[in-house]
Amino acid sequence: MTSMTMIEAIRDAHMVAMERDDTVVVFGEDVGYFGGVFRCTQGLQERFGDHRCFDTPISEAGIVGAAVGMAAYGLRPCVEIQFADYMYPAYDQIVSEAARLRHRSAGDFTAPLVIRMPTGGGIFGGQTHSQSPEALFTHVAGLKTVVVSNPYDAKGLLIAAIEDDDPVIFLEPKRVYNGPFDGHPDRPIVPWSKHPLGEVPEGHYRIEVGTARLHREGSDLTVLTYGTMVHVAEAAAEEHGLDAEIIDLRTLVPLDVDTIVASVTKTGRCLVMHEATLTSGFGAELAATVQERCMFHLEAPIIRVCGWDTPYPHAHEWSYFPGPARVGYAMRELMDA
Amino acid sequence: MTSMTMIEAIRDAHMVAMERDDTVVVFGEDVGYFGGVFRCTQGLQERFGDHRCFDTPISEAGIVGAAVGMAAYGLRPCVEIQFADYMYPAYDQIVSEAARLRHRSAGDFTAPLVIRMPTGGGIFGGQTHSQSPEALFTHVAGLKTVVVSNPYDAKGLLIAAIEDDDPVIFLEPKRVYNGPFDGHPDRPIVPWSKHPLGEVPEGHYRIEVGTARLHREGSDLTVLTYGTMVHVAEAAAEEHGLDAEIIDLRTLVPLDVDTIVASVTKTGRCLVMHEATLTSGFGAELAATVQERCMFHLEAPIIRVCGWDTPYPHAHEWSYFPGPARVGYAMRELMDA
Amino acid sequence: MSDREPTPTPLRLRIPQPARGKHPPDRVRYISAAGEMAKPALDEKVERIALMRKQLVRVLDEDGSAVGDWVPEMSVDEKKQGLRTMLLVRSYDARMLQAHRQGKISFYMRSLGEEAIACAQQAALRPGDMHFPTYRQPGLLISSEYPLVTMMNQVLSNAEDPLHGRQLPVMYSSKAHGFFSISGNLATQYIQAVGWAMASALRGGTEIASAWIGEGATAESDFHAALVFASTYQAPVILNIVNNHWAISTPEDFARGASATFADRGYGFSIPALRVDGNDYLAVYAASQWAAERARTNLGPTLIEWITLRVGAHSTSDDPSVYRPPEEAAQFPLGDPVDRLRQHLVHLGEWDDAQHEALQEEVDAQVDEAFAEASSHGSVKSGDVGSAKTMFDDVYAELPRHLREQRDRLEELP
Amino acid sequence: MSDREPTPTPLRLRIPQPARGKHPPDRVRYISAAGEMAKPALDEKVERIALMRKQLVRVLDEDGSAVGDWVPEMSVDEKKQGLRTMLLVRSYDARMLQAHRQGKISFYMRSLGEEAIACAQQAALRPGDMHFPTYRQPGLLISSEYPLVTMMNQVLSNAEDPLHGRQLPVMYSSKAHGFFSISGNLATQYIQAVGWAMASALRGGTEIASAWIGEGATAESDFHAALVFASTYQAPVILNIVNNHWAISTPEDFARGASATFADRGYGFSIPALRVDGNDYLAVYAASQWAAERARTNLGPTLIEWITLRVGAHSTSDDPSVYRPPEEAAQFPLGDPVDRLRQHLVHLGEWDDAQHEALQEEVDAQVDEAFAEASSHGSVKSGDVGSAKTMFDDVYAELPRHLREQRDRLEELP
Ligand SMILES: Cc1ncc(C[n+]2csc(CCOP(=O)(O)OP(=O)(O)O)c2C)c(N)n1
Ligand SMILES: Cc1ncc(C[n+]2csc(CCOP(=O)(O)OP(=O)(O)O)c2C)c(N)n1
Ligand SMILES: [Mg+2]
Ligand SMILES: [Mg+2]
Repeated sequence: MTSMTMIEAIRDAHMVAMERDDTVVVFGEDVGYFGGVFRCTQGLQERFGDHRCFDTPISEAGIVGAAVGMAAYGLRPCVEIQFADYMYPAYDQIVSEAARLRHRSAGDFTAPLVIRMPTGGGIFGGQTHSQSPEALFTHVAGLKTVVVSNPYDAKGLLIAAIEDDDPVIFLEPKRVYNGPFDGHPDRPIVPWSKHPLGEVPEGHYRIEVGTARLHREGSDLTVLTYGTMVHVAEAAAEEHGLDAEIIDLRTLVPLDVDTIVASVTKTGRCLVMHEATLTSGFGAELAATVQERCMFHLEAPIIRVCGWDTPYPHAHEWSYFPGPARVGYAMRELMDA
Repeated sequence: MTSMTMIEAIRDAHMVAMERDDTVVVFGEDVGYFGGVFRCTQGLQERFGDHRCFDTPISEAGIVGAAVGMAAYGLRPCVEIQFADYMYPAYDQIVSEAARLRHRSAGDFTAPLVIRMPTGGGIFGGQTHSQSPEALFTHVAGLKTVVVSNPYDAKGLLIAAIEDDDPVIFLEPKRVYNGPFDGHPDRPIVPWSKHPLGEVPEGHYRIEVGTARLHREGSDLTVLTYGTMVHVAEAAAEEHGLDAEIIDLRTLVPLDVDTIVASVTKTGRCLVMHEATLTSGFGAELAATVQERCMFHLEAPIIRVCGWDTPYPHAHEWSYFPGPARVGYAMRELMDA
Repeated sequence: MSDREPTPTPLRLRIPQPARGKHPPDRVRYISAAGEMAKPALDEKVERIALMRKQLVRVLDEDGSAVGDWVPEMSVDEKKQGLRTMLLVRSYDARMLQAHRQGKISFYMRSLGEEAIACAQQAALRPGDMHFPTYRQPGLLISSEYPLVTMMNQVLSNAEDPLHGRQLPVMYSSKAHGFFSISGNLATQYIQAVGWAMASALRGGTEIASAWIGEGATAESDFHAALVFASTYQAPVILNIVNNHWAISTPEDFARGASATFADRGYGFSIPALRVDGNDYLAVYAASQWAAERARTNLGPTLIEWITLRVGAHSTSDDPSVYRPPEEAAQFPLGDPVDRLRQHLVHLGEWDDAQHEALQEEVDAQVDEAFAEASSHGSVKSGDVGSAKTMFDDVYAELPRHLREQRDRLEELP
Repeated sequence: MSDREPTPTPLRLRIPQPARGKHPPDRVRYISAAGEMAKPALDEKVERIALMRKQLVRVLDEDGSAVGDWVPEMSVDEKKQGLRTMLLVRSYDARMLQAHRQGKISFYMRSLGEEAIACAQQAALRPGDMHFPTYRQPGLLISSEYPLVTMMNQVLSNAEDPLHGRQLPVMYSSKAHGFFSISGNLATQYIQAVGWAMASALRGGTEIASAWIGEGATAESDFHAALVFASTYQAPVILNIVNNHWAISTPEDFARGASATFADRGYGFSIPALRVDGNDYLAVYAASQWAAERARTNLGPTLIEWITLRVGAHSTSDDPSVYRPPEEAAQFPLGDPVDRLRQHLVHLGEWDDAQHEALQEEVDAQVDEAFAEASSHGSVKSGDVGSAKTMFDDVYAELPRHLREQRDRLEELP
């Protein structure tokens, strides 16, 4: 075990995967020589050469389109989109191609690729460096969607994603790259070295795509969330003295329904949280699923605490971000309902 | 009042809007000389000239990108994407540009444009001529999303959409272009001339964006749906002898919450239907909203009847399509729960 | 500054007009005589190749003799094989169109008049190479001896369809035959082909890729991505543009814009580009071979604009009478690819009418036989479509829980 | 076929390597002497202009005299005005960078070394024309006399920010000053500019559009859409490519690929394209005027590649020491745009050191004064950001119910 930041864990996952399987190739804007604007691919080109890790022109459509072709050839591309906000030019290749190739060719061609992207706000990035577009992937049959919240999971899930035979969207909330941000921007930054989930095993291990993680046990209410919001939920529960059970979903599709149902059946109350805009966000799917499967156990309506239905504003970032105050307030409402 | 197909009603709406306001321009692939592959723009170029209605190169990104620029100049472009399945190359321009322009420029520049697209299956179009991507728009703040189910609404809503100062996504289920399809492909086709909603007023009228329509009154259960499925719901209710209240939402964002809440409060049971894939579909948002606002009135979990989470298959179209049998079965379950 | 030009010109756009009214031969730009265009060295400078932009690689002259630099090394048997393949494609095409008219299939797209391009390029490439086609290159499959019955099963969407009825007719897929799964979304395959070619080179392989696109679809953004990546990495790929002069109802100049040719698009990326008579089997073979050699020797991508005509409707859903002149095909100055290769063989003294008729009969019989077999498995129209449950397979490598539940639900329904 | 080449070559890609090690002057391709390149007629054939592709429009020679065909008609006052504007941009830039270092702002992007391009083009265009800029053309606003204080308020994201703190610093917007709202998504503005120009022409207007893009972002797909539409409809637009030799850490050849220049990209669309010394104020003015004249007289689009250097870091989040040679700016063969225009005025006998120092002081004072005023309204760092409620405005023209509810919720929170 070594203490790592999430950036180091992601870098290490690349190293391990590339070492074990020489069909793994890594590319994207600034990922080669420079090692990525968040340095997640630093050292890969030096170690594996420029035919395994390289820079690309600024064309997200080109990156994903080329990756689909390479995957059809038999490689396992793991590509980076510099910010999730810039994935839209690649959306056609993701939705119409990567997601559909296996099905439309009846397994003749497949697209085992990983598309990594930093997501979420909290770094004063304004509307085009803060988005969380997970719901735009979860609606697309054929994609798996992963969101990580800590170094330990990030490494194990990235290795599993690269080894997966299906296209995996791998979302990395940039606000937790360096520490478990709990939603209090005014407090000193806590590094991963001070957090148990910053302890990362060496070498190869997998966390299976499709499995949630019980982040905190509790009996008052269930919180369904992922990414940065896992830490915010924890802070809110502690600050409001609530015995919340917090589930870090980790994978949104396929969803770990059993873990969800077991928890909500136990607590009878459910809060759903994400940073993405509320309307048609993945929280809607969670709320719909929970009421379908647990309605008769619910003691109150499921509450969603999400980003507002506006672009992510630069100066008002902390009014937009669903921080511990807003979450705690909703937890209280949920308990009082 | 004249009897019109939905195609004729859409054409007529264009005529009326272009006649009243010479800043309205219409373009897209094959829409000029040919009048569109579904003939929705037939006659416009002849009547208004090629500087008001014209063909474009095959570039959805170009169509929407140019439309955003034209709207910024002061025009009101109303563009056609040949099939909704082909909107993905334009998705960046829709999401990052059209939807955000007013907000990011604080109203300095605006994008009053309409993007029309035929949606849905039922014509053996296979996976790339059958999609219903409404949930990919409803998640995007800044867009309004309309889905029409009949000629009367189509004309009034298209005129209102063109006159709207915000970007409107205007979805036209192609299976109801020529008649109110009820989900029985084996039965003779019913034309709009035999249906009251095929009676369309001449000249200018508006149906306000954001207003639902009570399609059928009832007291057993509430059906929330839109587009083709409105007619399927009606058939299912009748075939199963259920007194279903059917709400044709017509606009998904902004949603007519009052009409929904009033109905579900009354019936205590709610069925949500759409043709799009289930997971993260707009039905999830509907179910989440209804349980939030009406939980204590609900006598059973809200059921979603949607397309399966697979691509729309060509040969198995009718196993994919949520037809009256599947809907009726769910209605019965809902009543029995 | 505004005092400099006191009477400003009101601005006006150029809106290209369909060529409906015009005499069709006008529509083909810059026709050279057969043999006129010289064959450049494989590593000729891109500027010099660009200077040939208004020329057309042509081998077969009006009498059917093969002339000039570009005459390919081909045996008579190879040429006869080419003729046979083109006839087979044409016969197949006609049979499928008939099946549509008879209400046996839901949809079809023909390649009538464009047979030479796919057939001759396939003949010039090697097993292991990968094509990324559009819907108008069935010739690639047929000339690599993919079974007609299997193609027909796909078109019929019947229980034997290898794609389980998932795709529209003609959206074939065969990895074994170097034929990438066809997408309904235009142009996506172009950059994928470049990616596949890059993969081959990243691995130090020897296989090359061939990308296909219609001239109309070059307007799509993925065309640009492909050219950028091909140019930057010097990927071993052939970039084919099939200029059949129509994109549904719009004539080729909507996508071409003010430029002289589609081949010109290569220049700004330093990708050598040829214009080739696509109805000349020998020219297609020679140009494809030249481009393939360039790719195989790490000289990078080549762009080829194939001049041809979409003789039929866009698809069975289309009615071209609204937008195109009826006599267009008859007046097309590059003639018919089958007739021209036949004439060449006759000219060589290797072919006569009787042989041709016999071949035609043989080919038609082969198609009929295949269709009899394929039809015996029924069709989407007769409801013989295999199990609907298969729709849940292959969404993922393994069936996830939510799809298992949905499949169970489908089975449980009355 | 496989017998034809018995020993196949293993394929290999070209992966462009950053120029870090190389001597920077190598990186600018094809430098002509000032005055060397002839000025074509406005309606010169695109082929002939393409033949000038390796030439560079340059007016100011090493002594500061203006030579050749392209010498623009400009009064000494206009030139002095140009110098003043560039100094103002540079002073503004330095002040904002300092504000970032002082922790007063969250982010900043400089245009150091690229001032001439935006300033001189703005001077050559007319009120009513519309620019679709990137983040590196503050010179467009400053030379159209947009208030510095307002720009600073935007950068500070304070309560007086006209964009209500919604956008990242430098993402200005001003319709009145012909400056389109900047998007964080690269390249989207390029096709929008073409659309805007089309709109002007559809309405028979007289205003033209000017599109801006960095050389790296030309790889994006919207660049292609813009060229296709501009070519097809012959839209009245100037298509600027600012080749400052870097796209964050990647050198310009990643986007350029194997082609010789970015200007070459115009040729395949029959769009006349020039390469221009972007650090030569007079050359920028002359070339912009030429392109604008073409647009205004319905001769269609013009593409211009501006050769310059990104002297600073990509942004305040970037550390270029990892990927670029430290002495690059000093060795840049086209010099510094401010120095060169100053030298020209000196050469004309219209300027001396004392005047320059006085101007510099005046300009710095103007910036300081503006910053004092802007800072008095606070900043995002001091929390003076206006009301968070404004975030719900302008999502739509009218506040819809769900946003009203969310706004109420925000207010109700403790
Ligand atoms: C992204 C996308 N946009 C639009 C379409 C609809 N469409 C199908 S074929 C076609 C015309 C293509 O013309 P061209 O590329 O010239 O090929 P051809 O049909 O002539 O072989 C169009 C517009 C599509 N399939 N995909
Ligand atoms: C669609 C998109 N992809 C990636 C980025 C991230 N990004 C911002 S600036 C930049 C480099 C742009 O380089 P260039 O176009 O040369 O402009 P320059 O910064 O040199 O002015 C990148 C990759 C982005 N903003 N948008
Ligand atoms: Mg075509
Ligand atoms: Mg640059």
